[in-house]
Amino acid sequence: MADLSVRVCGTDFKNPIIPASGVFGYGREYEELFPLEKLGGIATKGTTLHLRTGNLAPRIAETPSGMLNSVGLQNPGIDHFISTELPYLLTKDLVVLANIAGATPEECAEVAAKLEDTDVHMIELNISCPNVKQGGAAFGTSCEMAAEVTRKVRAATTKPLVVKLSPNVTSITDIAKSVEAAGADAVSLINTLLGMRIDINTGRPILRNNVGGMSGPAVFPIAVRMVWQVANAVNIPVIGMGGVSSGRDAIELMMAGASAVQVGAAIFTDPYAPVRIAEEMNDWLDSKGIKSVKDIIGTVKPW
Amino acid sequence: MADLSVRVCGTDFKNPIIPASGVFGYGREYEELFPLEKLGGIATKGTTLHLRTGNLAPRIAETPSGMLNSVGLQNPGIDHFISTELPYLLTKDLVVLANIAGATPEECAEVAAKLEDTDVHMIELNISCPNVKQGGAAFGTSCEMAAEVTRKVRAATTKPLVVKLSPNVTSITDIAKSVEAAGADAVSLINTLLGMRIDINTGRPILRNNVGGMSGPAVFPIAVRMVWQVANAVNIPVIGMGGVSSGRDAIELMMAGASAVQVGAAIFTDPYAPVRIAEEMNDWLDSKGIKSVKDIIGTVKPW
Amino acid sequence: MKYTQGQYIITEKHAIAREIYSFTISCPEVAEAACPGQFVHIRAKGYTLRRPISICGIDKEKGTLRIVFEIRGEGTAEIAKLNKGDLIDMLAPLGHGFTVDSSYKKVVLIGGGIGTPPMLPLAKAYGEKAVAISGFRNASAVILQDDFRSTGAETALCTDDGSAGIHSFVTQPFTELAEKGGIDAVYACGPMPMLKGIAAICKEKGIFCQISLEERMACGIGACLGCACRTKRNDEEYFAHVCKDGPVFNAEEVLW
Amino acid sequence: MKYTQGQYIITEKHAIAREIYSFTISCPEVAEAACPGQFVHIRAKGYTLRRPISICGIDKEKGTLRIVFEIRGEGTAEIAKLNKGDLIDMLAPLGHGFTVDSSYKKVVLIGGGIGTPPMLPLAKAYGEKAVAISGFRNASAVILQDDFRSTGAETALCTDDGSAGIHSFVTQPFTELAEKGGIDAVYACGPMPMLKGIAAICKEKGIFCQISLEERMACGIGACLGCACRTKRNDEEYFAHVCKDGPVFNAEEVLW
Ligand SMILES: Cc1cc2nc3c(=O)[nH]c(=O)nc-3n(C[C@H](O)[C@H](O)[C@H](O)COP(=O)(O)OP(=O)(O)OC[C@H]3O[C@@H](n4cnc5c(N)ncnc54)[C@H](O)[C@@H]3O)c2cc1C
Ligand SMILES: Cc1cc2nc3c(=O)[nH]c(=O)nc-3n(C[C@H](O)[C@H](O)[C@H](O)COP(=O)(O)OP(=O)(O)OC[C@H]3O[C@@H](n4cnc5c(N)ncnc54)[C@H](O)[C@@H]3O)c2cc1C
Ligand SMILES: Cc1cc2nc3c(=O)[nH]c(=O)nc-3n(C[C@H](O)[C@H](O)[C@H](O)COP(=O)(O)O)c2cc1C
Ligand SMILES: Cc1cc2nc3c(=O)[nH]c(=O)nc-3n(C[C@H](O)[C@H](O)[C@H](O)COP(=O)(O)O)c2cc1C
Ligand code: FES
Ligand code: FES
Repeated sequence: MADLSVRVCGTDFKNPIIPASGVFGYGREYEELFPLEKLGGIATKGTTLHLRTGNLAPRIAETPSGMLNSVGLQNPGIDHFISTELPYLLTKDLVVLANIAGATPEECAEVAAKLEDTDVHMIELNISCPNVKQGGAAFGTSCEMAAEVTRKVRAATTKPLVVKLSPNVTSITDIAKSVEAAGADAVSLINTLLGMRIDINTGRPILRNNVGGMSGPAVFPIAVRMVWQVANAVNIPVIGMGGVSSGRDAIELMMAGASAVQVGAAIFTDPYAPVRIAEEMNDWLDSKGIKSVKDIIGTVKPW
Repeated sequence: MADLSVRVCGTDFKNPIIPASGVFGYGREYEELFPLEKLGGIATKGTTLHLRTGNLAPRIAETPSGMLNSVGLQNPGIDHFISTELPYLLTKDLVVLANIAGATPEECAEVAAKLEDTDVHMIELNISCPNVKQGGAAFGTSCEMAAEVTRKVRAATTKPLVVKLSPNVTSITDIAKSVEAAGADAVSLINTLLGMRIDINTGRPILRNNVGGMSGPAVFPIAVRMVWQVANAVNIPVIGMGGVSSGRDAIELMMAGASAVQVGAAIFTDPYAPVRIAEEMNDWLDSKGIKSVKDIIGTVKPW
Repeated sequence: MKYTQGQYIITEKHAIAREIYSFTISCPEVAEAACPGQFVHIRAKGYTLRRPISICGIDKEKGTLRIVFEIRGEGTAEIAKLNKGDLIDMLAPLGHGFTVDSSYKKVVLIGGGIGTPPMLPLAKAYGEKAVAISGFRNASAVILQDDFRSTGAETALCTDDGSAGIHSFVTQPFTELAEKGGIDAVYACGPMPMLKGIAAICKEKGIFCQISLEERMACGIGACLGCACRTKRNDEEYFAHVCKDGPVFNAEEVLW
Repeated sequence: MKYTQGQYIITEKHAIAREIYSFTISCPEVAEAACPGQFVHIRAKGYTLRRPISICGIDKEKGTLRIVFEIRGEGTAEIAKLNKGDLIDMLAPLGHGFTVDSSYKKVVLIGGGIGTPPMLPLAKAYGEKAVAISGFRNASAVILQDDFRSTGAETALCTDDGSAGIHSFVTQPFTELAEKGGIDAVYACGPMPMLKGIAAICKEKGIFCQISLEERMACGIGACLGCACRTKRNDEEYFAHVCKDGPVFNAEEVLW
């Protein structure tokens, strides 16, 4: 048995595997299948100040080795999360990352402030959502907006603050450096890539929202590249994700520089994916005689 | 038999299918398998002013539903292209798009100027390559650089000028509008997405160049989205590509707004892909009773 | 157990119409937990998303489930390649099924096309109290009529082109039945226009009506919020999820 | 015809060692065109890139090719699932093979591990004029020794751990042979360090040496420039391509 524990921003994870925000709800549905304690942590569904009903259906489309979603941040609002979901999750032995979002920097800060008096372990700030004040461009697509929202949320919370980056940018390292300078304790990446599918028989986009976020194994090479670039550009930890579906993928992302790994779409193919991935990581480390998974973080030797 | 012909920048293509630059060399190798006349056109291997030996191997890696390449623009130089490859291609009944690249705007213009006295049909300017003068950032990642290189090449040629866009940007529509304003007659997209794979057994990136360009079916939804966005943002034709591997994919990209379709990585899986795709398009159009493929261009009805 | 995921042996495979297959699957715990109207979420090799397919038969004694599905695209084509003896990967049983009430005296089951299979477990539950109306494009698409008859249910068959049974949509025989009165509940599954039509008739006549909806799904268990469906609960709009709150909804809840 | 792509029937499949399979494939035109040292490019279901595998046997009369390959990753695992009677999708025959010269009196064929298969057609061509030296990790990895013997070639077997044949690398028996002299040509395929070692000995002794190289490939026919290999031609550096200019190169051309 290899030591799978990792430490990110002073928080201990028993293993580096965390279901990604949005695919796992608040954990209840998957608890039917396995005890949540098997996970290192959980990134909860993106939560906003008030309840959001999200986009119209269809919200899901399949793509080669991947999928699109346009859920549109449907969630019951932060108060419901704090009163009903969080207490339940906190009874489990795992790290809870509260994924939060908002339409303005102020809203994001307000959501974070509400979490201040809870025992949630970390805040994961999703900056891939549209900034209503700036004409709807996603916060995560400019260094200024990304820094501003990070600063506002930073001021509102003493919790470890993970800023989750969008891959739909020219230079993800610039964005990462901006949020680092603005006070982020860690970054997580990648969120989904904007994509589209059309039903050629109807001539209509498959998603009612026309476009949606692509994730799944298809995006894995982009995640590896971005994690590697960002890990080399900042001095804060990186939580990696994007297309991870096996223990080997998780190892690869950690070699690229990730201190922990989130698992998203793979859960839809195999609901046990997060548990299986942690086991596969252990098997691989054992087969190589590597004592601790910490020993592989960022070890890739570029040519 | 549906009418598969299309017209782009005043040039007639007997069908909309064009092997993408870099996957098809200058056509000779695939001519062993089928007559080049079956193609609408051919986008030749990216050619620079002087011979380039490209990157060290390995240059190829497999990814879920896709691949990475880091060929690094290996090519024999424009003079060899003009003396040896182009005359051969011009004996075939298809449209020749000379894909060109360079390390500076001036080099690109010089390459274009050399083609001015030839009978090549179109120039496809690849702006995904590094601009040596601007510290190595790709031309295609800033509106200013993209416009500058387009302007310089525009001034050097009277041929129809297609500018090939990089998807590794925050806003591909901004880049498209810049190159349109700078004199491009059409845009083609998408080039490859920057990705990386690591061999976890050696701890080394699989590609000797560390990172490479991702293409193949995995990127198709990104191509559809970008083609749709760009077709709605500019008034010049769009040539679409990225992950097309079936007639249905080609139809989808044309509905999204493409006037013609290039086929890249799919050729490695099935060397007859371009021919098969044209046939499948014909079958689909026939089954729907659509007389001409021109009737589907840009017809997607967004919600 | 609410639901579970596993690999189960296919004990029977039959092609019952053009591109329509019937699988019998040995999965005792799933069969034990399953109710009419629930579905199974099937993994298709090479695809990221599972495919939802209704349960068409539940044999708790033999520990088997039956599903009937049509090849509609690449995923169902891949699943159709599985053979007797092969393992099928299912997450099941999922969703909220039909309300079966033994006090009902007369119920009508209406299936349109590939929406017919989920009606069969209801026919088995209600037996002679049920009238099963099935509609298909044409004679060659007709499925499950013998199965319905063997439950003791009365059957009525419609085809769009009259090539088998009555030349009409299912709404015509249903309207006639509804006129006669005495129906305690109507259960329906099929294309949206059909469901809307039936719901409208039931609303007018004040008959309790449950319908089974379809939506594109990812998780299948209510976690991803992918399969939204606009409904009304206590007069407030409520974004329900087809996989968890449905696939069966009371027709009056649905905002079409 | 230089090369073609098609689906061909597998007429024989054998597991010849742990995770190593031998396929015989009926493909008359390909067999007719094939030469020792060439390879076939095989499509693996679900994968974008084909897998290059050397030709291990050419029977022009029966119109068959033989290939022998090891499961090294997901693609070869997928190909290994094919059975006798199934179709295999190949682009073949590809590449530049070995120079076979009937005037040679004595040649040495050196195969290391899964580099052994391409030596077999050479053994068939040279018969008793050939000495086939094969090296493997251990006894359980040994393949093709009976096949080599049946060509009339003299054989020598080495294993890294001495569990079969000589306890040594292939370079040891080869060095002994080379010392004796009289070798017209050496052909080798196997791991890079082995090839380098052999090339160095041949260079020292002035023996003509051809080696078969591996590189990651996309097109397999020289169009994509994916499989670059640094070589020297007329004293100038030349970026050759393993799929077209190789896989067989004159050892002295290769810039290691
Ligand atoms: C609760 C439920 C029960 C169902 N029961 C049956 C049944 O008993 N028999 C049967 O033949 N079919 C049934 N369907 C429809 C069946 O799920 C689709 O035909 C199937 O998913 C199509 O997959 P594909 O790969 O063939 O098509 P593709 O078009 O290649 O699928 C692409 C994606 O779209 C999804 N999709 C496409 N059409 C539908 C659809 N109509 N509903 C939901 N998702 C869709 C697929 O699941 C997949 O994610 C049911 C659907 C639902 C939601
Ligand atoms: C000219 C030539 C002849 C060969 N002949 C044989 C043979 O006769 N028998 C045999 O067992 N093997 C042979 N190989 C090696 C064989 O091609 C690889 O083992 C195989 O491609 C690995 O694929 P995979 O899917 O199992 O591995 P993966 O690692 O999953 O493959 C990922 C990608 O890397 C490529 N790749 C991985 N290893 C190699 C390699 N060593 N060479 C080239 N590409 C590689 C794959 O083709 C694929 O594109 C030959 C290679 C070449 C270039
Ligand atoms: C259905 C779905 C819903 C998602 N919702 C959120 C969300 O609410 N907040 C967020 O930060 N990311 C969300 N994501 C993005 C994932 O957390 C993750 O960043 C992305 O899917 C890439 O990982 P993957 O390839 O493993 O899925 C969602 C993804 C999916 C598929
Ligand atoms: C091996 C390889 C080499 C390429 N070389 C070039 C090139 O020289 N110039 C260029 O503009 N694009 C080049 N491309 C990009 C393709 O032309 C195309 O834009 C991209 O691969 C997306 O299409 P696909 O998904 O169909 O492959 C290359 C792609 C591959 C796979
Ligand atoms: S499919 Fe995930 S909530 Fe219904
Ligand atoms: S693999 Fe394409 S040139 Fe060799």
